[in-house]
Amino acid sequence: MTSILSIARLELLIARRNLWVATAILLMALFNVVLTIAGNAPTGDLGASPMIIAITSITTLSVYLVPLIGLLLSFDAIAGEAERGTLTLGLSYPLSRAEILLGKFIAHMVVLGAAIAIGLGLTTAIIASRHGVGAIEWGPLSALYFTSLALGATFLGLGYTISSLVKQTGAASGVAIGLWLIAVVLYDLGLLGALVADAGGTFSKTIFPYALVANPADAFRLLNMPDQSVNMLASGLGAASSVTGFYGQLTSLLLWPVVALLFALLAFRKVEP
Amino acid sequence: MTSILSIARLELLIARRNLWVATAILLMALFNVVLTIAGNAPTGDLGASPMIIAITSITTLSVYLVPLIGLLLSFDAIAGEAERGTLTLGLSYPLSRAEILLGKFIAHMVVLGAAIAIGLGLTTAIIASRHGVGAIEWGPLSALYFTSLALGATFLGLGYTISSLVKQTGAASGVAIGLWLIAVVLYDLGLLGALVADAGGTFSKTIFPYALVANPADAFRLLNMPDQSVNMLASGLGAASSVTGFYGQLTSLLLWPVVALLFALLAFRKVEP
Amino acid sequence: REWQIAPEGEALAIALQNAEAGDIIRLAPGTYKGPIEIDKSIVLDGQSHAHVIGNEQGSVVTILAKDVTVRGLKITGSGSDGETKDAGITISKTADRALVEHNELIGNLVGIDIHGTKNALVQKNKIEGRLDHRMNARGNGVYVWNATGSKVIGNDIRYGRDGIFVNTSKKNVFEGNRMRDLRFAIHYMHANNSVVRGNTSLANHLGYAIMYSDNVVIENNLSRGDRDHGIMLNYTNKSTIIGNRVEEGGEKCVFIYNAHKNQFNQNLFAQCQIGIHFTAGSERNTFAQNSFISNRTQVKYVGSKWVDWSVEGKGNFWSDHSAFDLDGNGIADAAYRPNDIMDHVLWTQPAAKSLLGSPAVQLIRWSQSAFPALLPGGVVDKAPLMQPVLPNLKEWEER
Amino acid sequence: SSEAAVQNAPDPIALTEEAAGHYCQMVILEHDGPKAQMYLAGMQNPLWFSQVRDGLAYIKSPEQSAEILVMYVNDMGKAKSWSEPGDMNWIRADEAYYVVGSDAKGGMGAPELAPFSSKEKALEFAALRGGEVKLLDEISAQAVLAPVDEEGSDQ
Amino acid sequence: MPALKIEHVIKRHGTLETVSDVSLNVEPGERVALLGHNGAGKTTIIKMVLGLMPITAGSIDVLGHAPGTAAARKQTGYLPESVAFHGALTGREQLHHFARLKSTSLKAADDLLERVGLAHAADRRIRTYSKGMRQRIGLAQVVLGQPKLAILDEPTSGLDPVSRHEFYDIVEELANNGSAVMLSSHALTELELRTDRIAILSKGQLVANDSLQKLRDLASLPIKFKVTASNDTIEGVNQQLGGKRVNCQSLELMCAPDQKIGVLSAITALGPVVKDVDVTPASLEELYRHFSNVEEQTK
Amino acid sequence: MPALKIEHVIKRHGTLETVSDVSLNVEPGERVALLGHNGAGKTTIIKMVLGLMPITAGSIDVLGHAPGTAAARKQTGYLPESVAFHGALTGREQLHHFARLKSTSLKAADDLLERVGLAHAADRRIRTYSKGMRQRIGLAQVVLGQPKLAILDEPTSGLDPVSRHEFYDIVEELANNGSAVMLSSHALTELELRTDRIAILSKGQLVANDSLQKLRDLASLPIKFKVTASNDTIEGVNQQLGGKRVNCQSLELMCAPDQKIGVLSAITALGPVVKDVDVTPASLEELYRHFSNVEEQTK
Ligand SMILES: Nc1ncnc2c1ncn2[C@@H]1O[C@H](COP(=O)(O)OP(=O)(O)OP(=O)(O)O)[C@@H](O)[C@H]1O
Ligand SMILES: Nc1ncnc2c1ncn2[C@@H]1O[C@H](COP(=O)(O)OP(=O)(O)OP(=O)(O)O)[C@@H](O)[C@H]1O
Ligand SMILES: [Cu+2]
Ligand SMILES: [Mg+2]
Ligand SMILES: [Mg+2]
Repeated sequence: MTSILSIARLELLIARRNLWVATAILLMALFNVVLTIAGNAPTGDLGASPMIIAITSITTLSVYLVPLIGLLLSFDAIAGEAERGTLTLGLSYPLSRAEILLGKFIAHMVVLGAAIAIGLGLTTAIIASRHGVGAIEWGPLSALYFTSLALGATFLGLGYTISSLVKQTGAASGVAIGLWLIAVVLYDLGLLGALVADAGGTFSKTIFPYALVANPADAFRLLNMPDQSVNMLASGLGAASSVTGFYGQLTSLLLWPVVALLFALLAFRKVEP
Repeated sequence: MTSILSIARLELLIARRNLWVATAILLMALFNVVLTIAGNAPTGDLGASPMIIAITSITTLSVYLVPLIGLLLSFDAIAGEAERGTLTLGLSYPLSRAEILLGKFIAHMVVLGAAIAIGLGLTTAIIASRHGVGAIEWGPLSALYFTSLALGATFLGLGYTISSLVKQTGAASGVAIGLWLIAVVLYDLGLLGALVADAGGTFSKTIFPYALVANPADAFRLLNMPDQSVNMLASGLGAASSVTGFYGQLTSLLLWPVVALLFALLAFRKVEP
Repeated sequence: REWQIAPEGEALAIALQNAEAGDIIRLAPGTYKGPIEIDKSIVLDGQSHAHVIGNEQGSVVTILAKDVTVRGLKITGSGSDGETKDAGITISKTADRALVEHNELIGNLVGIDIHGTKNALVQKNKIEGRLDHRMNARGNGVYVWNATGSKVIGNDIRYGRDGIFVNTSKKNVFEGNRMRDLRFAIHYMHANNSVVRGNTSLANHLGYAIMYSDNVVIENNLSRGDRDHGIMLNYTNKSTIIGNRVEEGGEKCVFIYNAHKNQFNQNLFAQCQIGIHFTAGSERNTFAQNSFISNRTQVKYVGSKWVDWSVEGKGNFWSDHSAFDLDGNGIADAAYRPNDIMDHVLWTQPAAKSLLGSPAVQLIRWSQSAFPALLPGGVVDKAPLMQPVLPNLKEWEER
Repeated sequence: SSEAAVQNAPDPIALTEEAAGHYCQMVILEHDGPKAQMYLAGMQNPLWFSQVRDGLAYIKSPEQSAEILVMYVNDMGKAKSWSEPGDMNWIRADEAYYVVGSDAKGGMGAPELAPFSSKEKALEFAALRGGEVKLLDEISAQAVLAPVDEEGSDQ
Repeated sequence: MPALKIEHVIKRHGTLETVSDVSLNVEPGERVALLGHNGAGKTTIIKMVLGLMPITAGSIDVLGHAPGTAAARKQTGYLPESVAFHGALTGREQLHHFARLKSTSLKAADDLLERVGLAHAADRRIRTYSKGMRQRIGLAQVVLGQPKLAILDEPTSGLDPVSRHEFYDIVEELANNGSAVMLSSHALTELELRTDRIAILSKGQLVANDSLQKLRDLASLPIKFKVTASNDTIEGVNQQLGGKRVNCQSLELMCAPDQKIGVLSAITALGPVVKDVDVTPASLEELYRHFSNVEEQTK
Repeated sequence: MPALKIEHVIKRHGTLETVSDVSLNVEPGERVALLGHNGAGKTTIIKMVLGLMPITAGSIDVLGHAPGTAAARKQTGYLPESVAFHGALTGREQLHHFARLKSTSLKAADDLLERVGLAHAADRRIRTYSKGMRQRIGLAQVVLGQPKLAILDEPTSGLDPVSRHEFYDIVEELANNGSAVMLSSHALTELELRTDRIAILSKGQLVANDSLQKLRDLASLPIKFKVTASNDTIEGVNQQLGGKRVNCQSLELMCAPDQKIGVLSAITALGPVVKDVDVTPASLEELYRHFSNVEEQTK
């Protein structure tokens, strides 16, 4: 345990010196503040509380940003050490590869957690200052926080997997961006295409809801936009959520980090320094 | 000259073995084909030729993709060598740093050029097979090709600059993504915000046209978009329009690669291995 | 009594003078000198081959008596004074229940002037206005002024200024006319409680211009290729626009300025630059089951209020709405918002047009679909239809 | 608008037979009441408005198709009569005094705002026909954009 | 029971066999040096011992455990041939980290920093260290926690002569405390007094494996004498002693190890004519060459 | 005119002075070894000579040019202390590239590959090379194009003993062809015969700079004798010769260099009682320590 924490400590130190921490926090804070302020402008009969509006926007944003930050934090984790030559020694130490991964994972989760927390904290502060403390809804807020962490964890795991498989930083960064594109953009696009082609056939009813929830980014989105009225305004794929339901989404989102880290471990086990 | 070419050769070899070439070509080809086919669906209203429709969508895509590929090819160029430790030796060789940069630049331009050419080639082939060879419009096609190269060259230069300034691959990749975000998205977003805030004041009339064309991504887009509404705008801008019209755009797009490479050279000159 | 008149000398004038109410005057083929006035309730029947030529002064045929029928004449040679509304046929204030049908009115300043008449019926005439003069100096095909209960049916109107210009009239019916190459096909000013039904407007500047009028029913009309707007509502309230078909228009299929409490149902608005342009002071209009197909901008509406364009769970069909209907109830699963924040920026900051197509604009466009918080007010269709409800129109039949 | 705009503002022109109202597309020469003309950046000819109300509605509406250089309105203080608003008695819209809320109707029949160059004449008009005198900036958007629905106006 | 037991180990990369049937033991308290030409397979063997590389055939036993298992690594210290650290960390941070991983006190790490002469630079980023300074961090981390088996791949490369001695002092201390030490090296001279046994690899095969003395005896390489006389007497000296004239003042003699004293007496018997004598036993290098070549010839 | 002229060079990193007023020349055809403890400043000097690092004060002249200029680099060969290559390239590709950069024939590169013993592995990716094999690529590239000045930072680190000799042969060839060679090293023994001059750095200062012989004379360090007798005779031998008993069979004697022969005769005069004698002149290491310490003491 001390070993894992020591690794985490060291990685945090490095992340701080490499300005990763600052970058991640800045990115999240910036976008969250912009969305919160912008989201508080419109008038009319949207019928949702300012908190829910902000959370809905931030959810959509997080679908893009959290995986990106996760991948940026992780793509270098193994490949970088392999290229720098520090991996050989590291692997001879009395820690299992799982422990090494876990150590890095903890450090990166701390960075991610801090960035998300600061972002959401700013959002909460803005809403509280505009609409009073009563307007804060802790339930959806903490749900968003923890699901963001789960989403981030998933992509950290996938990033380690890439880093282990590719073993060259340059190539790893490319693959990571590709994965991001696929998971965040192309996957949904593909589903949409299939829906159109299928035109209400069996795919739409049986496979599609599961395929949708199988993507952690979609599961995350569905989980955090439960409000039907807002959902109607936000996304065309909302209706599918009823099929797999809350537990399906939650299962996907909780299973993914585990699966991703397992992938990472398997890939990392194959790495010869 | 042989030296520069030898560097270019070696970089090409490495790019090929690192799968950068394949990735870049695949990305461009995939997106171009999808856009060309999608854009050829018979909507049939606007009266634009299939080629122009394809070029418009590919331009929009290229604004994202070409800078991204440029940065991905280049962010590792100096930082990677510094980390790997190959830079020390490389810099002791009888080549100026300008020559080293140029060698890498040529290699990366070849990769980029090939990727863009293959992408556009596929587009042309699809259009020719669907609408006959007569439907091909070589003018806009070659304009798109060469301006894409200029855009790519700009971001290669900026990538080298980052790589030289940051000297660590991990950090460089982060900064590169940040730059991409800024140049491709945030800059225009800022302009838009300023326009709205200014509400037709002096900014809109005097600064905005220059600020717009000063961004190579915007200059590229304006140059390749046949959309009349864009050109019509010039009339509303008064004196600034002549500066920001076709020649202004072209100047910006041709000047940027030079400036970016100069930046890169200045930054690279400061690197101590 | 029936009069058979040949085109000789003053025979027509004499007949008109001597006829009594209820007589029928039939004209043999040939040309007759105008202008003529009908001050008895008779039938004047040109049998399709009689040509009355005016002296380029005033109207050619003026109906002064009640219950007159003018049929089958070719009428040319009216005066050109816009002030006095020189017309092919003038149906004057005193000529209630006039029937004007199957005439051919060519090159008159105004074709038929229904001037303060009650219950006139003008049908199946062919009216060709002038091509000389500037558009605004030309006369209208049918001019309806201060008339009540007129019916203008099945006329074929071409050239001139407006096809049918209705001014300060009420309870009229305009049905099944064809209007081509005009400024406005039908122009309504201060005309309440009327019906405009089944007309065809082709290649005019503007199809159906309804201004300063209430309770107009605009039904099953066609506007094809009208240059500016297909239908325009200008200070027009409480009207029903139903089952019309506006297509291949130029600028706007529909332009609404300061008009409210109107109902738009089951219309088709297709292939215009703007489907509906919705401007100042236009409130409480309802839109349901219309089809917006392939307009470059489906709706242009600048406002900070949310306006729901669905009625009792039925909205409109939008050709660019890529939504799904997973529960199969015919209503899309996602709301449709024709305009986004970017449209608003473009409409308020024209310089922003130069950023069209840039990633920033795409980001904003995408954000509006993704972040409800970023939405400005505007039109929302909460129950978009998956299938269009297309109006079924009879095509114009050539006589 | 800025100094530059003031200097560049084109001069007003006389109403012509072709002048068609921007919103209604009708010939406006034929109609009663004060008119408005407006120059937009990058356009040779002015936009015409059949009523001052419509011109102000254009200014106050959030839509803009181009930058507004200047708008002129008839000085009703120099008009022969309400039905003959005059040819060349144009004044800058931002320098006029408007009588808002009088019983005056514009050329097309909607409630009209009567513009004057002299405040006295405006007050005089207001005393006669009702309403109050306002400057351009004081006129609320609602006053020109709100729906006109005169229930009893039709016979 | 040996601390390290390598039995019939073979390593192949594709068709390329880089380690061929090598068997080697290291007992607790023993220091074994692994010699061999570049590419002989030293590093490959070491990586297999550490479990960093799979073994193609044969078996390795590390302190009773399979290589690479947690139990094996827990008691093993390792210095890679090209040791590297994250440049953004300071030496102290890096070593403290290692100490934590090895469950040793941070005090021990600080003491080691002192011992390898890095106390003054401990709080500078490793990025600014000289090559030797980095190597010292590497050395320090091996010793942390008193491993039962220390594997050192070219530990003295980059070290200055003084540090080398200090390094071997540390190794000796380790061995005296019962650790088994296996180190690879190309610096033959320093191994002479500082190791207990020498194993020589050639092209993946083990060609020698014994104590230095035994190897010497086995090879029985000649001893070299260099005799210097004055210009005019060298002729006579040459006639009396035989050997090869090097220049006008000196000549070289060779003899078997057991004739050394006899030859020496003969030289000194010549009296003041002899100005200088250098006696050089077969160097370790000659021994190394001998064994490497034996292998060459048998091939 | 010297090929390399270093005059009063100072290097500071912030407040840290790592090279203090060093002056050093290398003539064409001369081989100068740069010695010094870890962190003494050898690499720093070398990097300044190559223009890879700015000079804080003083001046350096490389073949008549400023360091780092194209003209200077054109005639300079350099081997970094931790040489590295892109792992995705083969040895041949990498060396061909260097040959092109130096405008030398590819044939020369192929010949060099042969000469450094990499012909068999030339078409394998450098990723798979052993440490020594990489070092050999590094050596080969220095020699390419016969540079007028060769700067070698720890060239023999990682090289096996045989390659080391071959390396010094190459250096000798270079020098014979008129190149100036400056190399840094910690392997003192090999410098003995293979360099013309030795410069010793300590804490950034030059504390010695002369030929080995001159340095020896300057330091006049004692010579060591190790005399072995049988168990029972050692007591007597000790009484006759003096010196220090090491164990029950041998004792150690020291004497100044000029008394060497005298002491030797005294030993052999004892006859067959003496079983063995080892004569060790002050090693280069002792010399190195001497000069390094001289510096220490004066500080
Ligand atoms: N960028 C830097 N900032 C601060 N100190 C530095 C920097 N670079 C080198 N040094 C210090 O300068 C001193 C000399 O380093 P140099 O690399 O020249 O030593 P060296 O003689 O080559 O040692 P070695 O034998 O270990 O290679 C060292 O103390 C080192 O830590
Ligand atoms: N992944 C690999 N694929 C193919 N050959 C390899 C691979 N790794 C090592 N080799 C080869 O195995 C042989 C032994 O390498 P090794 O690193 O064990 O040598 P070494 O004895 O440590 O040499 P050095 O003294 O240079 O460090 C070399 O010929 C090397 O090229
Ligand atoms: Cu009108
Ligand atoms: Mg090795
Ligand atoms: Mg060094």
